[in-house]
Amino acid sequence: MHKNYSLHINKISKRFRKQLLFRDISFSAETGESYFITGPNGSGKSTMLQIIAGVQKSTAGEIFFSRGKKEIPAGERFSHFGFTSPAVNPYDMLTAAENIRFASSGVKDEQIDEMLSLFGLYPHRSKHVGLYSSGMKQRVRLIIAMIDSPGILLLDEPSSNLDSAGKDILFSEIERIRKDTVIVIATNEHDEIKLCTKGIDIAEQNL
Amino acid sequence: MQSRIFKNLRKDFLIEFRNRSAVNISFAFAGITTLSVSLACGGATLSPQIHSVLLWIIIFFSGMSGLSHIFIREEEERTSLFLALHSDPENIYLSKLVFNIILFSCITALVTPLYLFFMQVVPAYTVYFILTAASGSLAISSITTILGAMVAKAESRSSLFTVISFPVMIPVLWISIKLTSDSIEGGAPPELRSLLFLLAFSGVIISVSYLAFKFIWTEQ
Amino acid sequence: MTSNPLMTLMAVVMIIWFGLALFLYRLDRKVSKIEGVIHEP
Amino acid sequence: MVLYRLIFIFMPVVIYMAFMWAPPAAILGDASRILYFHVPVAWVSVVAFIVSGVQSILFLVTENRRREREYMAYNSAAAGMVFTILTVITGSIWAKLSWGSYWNWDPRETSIVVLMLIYIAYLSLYSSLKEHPNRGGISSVYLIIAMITMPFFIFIIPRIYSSLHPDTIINQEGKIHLEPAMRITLFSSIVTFTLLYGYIYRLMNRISRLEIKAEEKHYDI
Repeated sequence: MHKNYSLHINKISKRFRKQLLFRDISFSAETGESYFITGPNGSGKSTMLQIIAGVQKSTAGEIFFSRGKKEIPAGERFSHFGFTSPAVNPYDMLTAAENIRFASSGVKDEQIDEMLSLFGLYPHRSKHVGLYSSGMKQRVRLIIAMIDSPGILLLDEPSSNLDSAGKDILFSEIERIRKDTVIVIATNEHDEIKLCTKGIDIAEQNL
Repeated sequence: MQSRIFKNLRKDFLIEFRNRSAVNISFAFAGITTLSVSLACGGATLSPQIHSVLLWIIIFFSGMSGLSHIFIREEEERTSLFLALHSDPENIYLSKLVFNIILFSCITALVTPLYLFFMQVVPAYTVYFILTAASGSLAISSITTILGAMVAKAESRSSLFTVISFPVMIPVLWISIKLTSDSIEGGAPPELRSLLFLLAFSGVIISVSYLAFKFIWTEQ
Repeated sequence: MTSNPLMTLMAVVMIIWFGLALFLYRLDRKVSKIEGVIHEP
Repeated sequence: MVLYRLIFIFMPVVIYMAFMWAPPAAILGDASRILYFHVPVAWVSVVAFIVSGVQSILFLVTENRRREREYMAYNSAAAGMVFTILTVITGSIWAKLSWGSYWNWDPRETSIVVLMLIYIAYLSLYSSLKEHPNRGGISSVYLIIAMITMPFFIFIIPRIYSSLHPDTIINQEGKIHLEPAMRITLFSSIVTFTLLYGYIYRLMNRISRLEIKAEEKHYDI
């Protein structure tokens, strides 16, 4: 369904004002591969993912996205990836469906309903997200990342706050889409690492 | 691109409409300031210049209380990352600008008639007066949109917002005050060049902000 | 000398300037020294 | 740089020229000598403003030496702020001596106050962005926006106020007649103060560069 996407990270470093977070991280992943990034708390996993998503800038290094042979320019990346992170908060005053519609690019209502019922939120679809529990919010985040069936999926701690049923849904979804998608997961959970084909430990790379 | 702007606008209006407190407070602020000024003046006869100074001070502070809210809300509710992931900076800027222009036009449309009514002022040139109020509030909202985006990222926002807006807004306030007092007083014929000045000023600010917004919104 | 207020004023200004100049010069030297230390190795 | 060190010789000479060599002005007498300090300081505050605006634009446009540029824009504004305060003080003393009141919202006074407000706003914005990773970007955009409002003042000011301020530099029908000796003094004073600003600015930039270097050294190992 998708053309071959690939993602190349070349010697990315990030320094906040006073501290070095990580240095010279390189890896690459292609469609069909799932990649994990692990490391102790504060080692910069989330930052790494946000840099790949383009919402933060790296101090040094380059990132290449390509589809087939063609490189995707920085401005068009939005439409090619899905991103989720505990730092991405849906709007409290909107319902789940409205949040998803806001994030997606022209998805039909049936598709949204389908996703909502898949993640078990269909009964709550007309409630404001502000009234959701944190696990339900996490489900909304996951739907937002996956709704457009993006070629590249960046997941930052995807199973945080999820109960075991939620995790099962998430893992089966990942299984379903993994052969058409580049998946990058930043996590410390063993179950999630087991899903992946390869990965790095940021902290070890630093040494 | 346009659909993105409409989506952002729709979202902002939905949120503000459901959570009316912020908008209500800025309207209440505007109304109460107008009332208290007219109450304090208590039927004294003031010169046109004083009238226009008072009117624009009310408008300025009403703007200060309401216009930075649209960006601050994104930071306070920590939704700015969500927004940044799904829209280009340019679209975000344009949709917030349109929102602010609409909001501030409503505030001006509330304050000005109230002021005229309570202070019993009848402008000599009505059309000229309305045009001045409209283009003055356009200029104020175009400045405050970009400054609101800056202030949302900083600490101690609300007082900082007034501090950083004031110097940039002085030319607008001066010209608007002068034009308003002319239009209340009558006498000298309307000066279209100054009206054009206000429009040109908003145009320049909007185009520079459009270009520079991404430097504020995304990290450099 | 004391009879001319202009003269006194000039003396005061001169003294202020020399104080400032001394301060600036010492700062300059100090920065140069640290620059030497930092850039050398 | 040797050029900037010339101030150590120039400044005493200028002070001597201002107090002793230049003749007193026709109407104001010796009080007019404040001119030789007021005008250069005002000039420097405008120069510092332009420099920090240009540095801000460069910060946004160029890719390399970002942090250095951020500091350079800030340093110029910080130096400019001090000179602006000096301008306001010397200006209001002069206003008291020649027009009889410390402050009367003359166009020149107004424009220096606007400049001062911009500096204050910039510095407080900068300081309240303390730990923000995008401090340089945001404060640069603010300076640029403040800078583009400047031409509009040129349009407005003659419409709102009429001036009392003597046109000291162009001096055609000015109220103070500048004799050649006065003009030479004024000119050399302007040059010296610009050099002083340059010297201070360079010193500040060198310290900032050291700061950046030290930070990188400490954390990049």
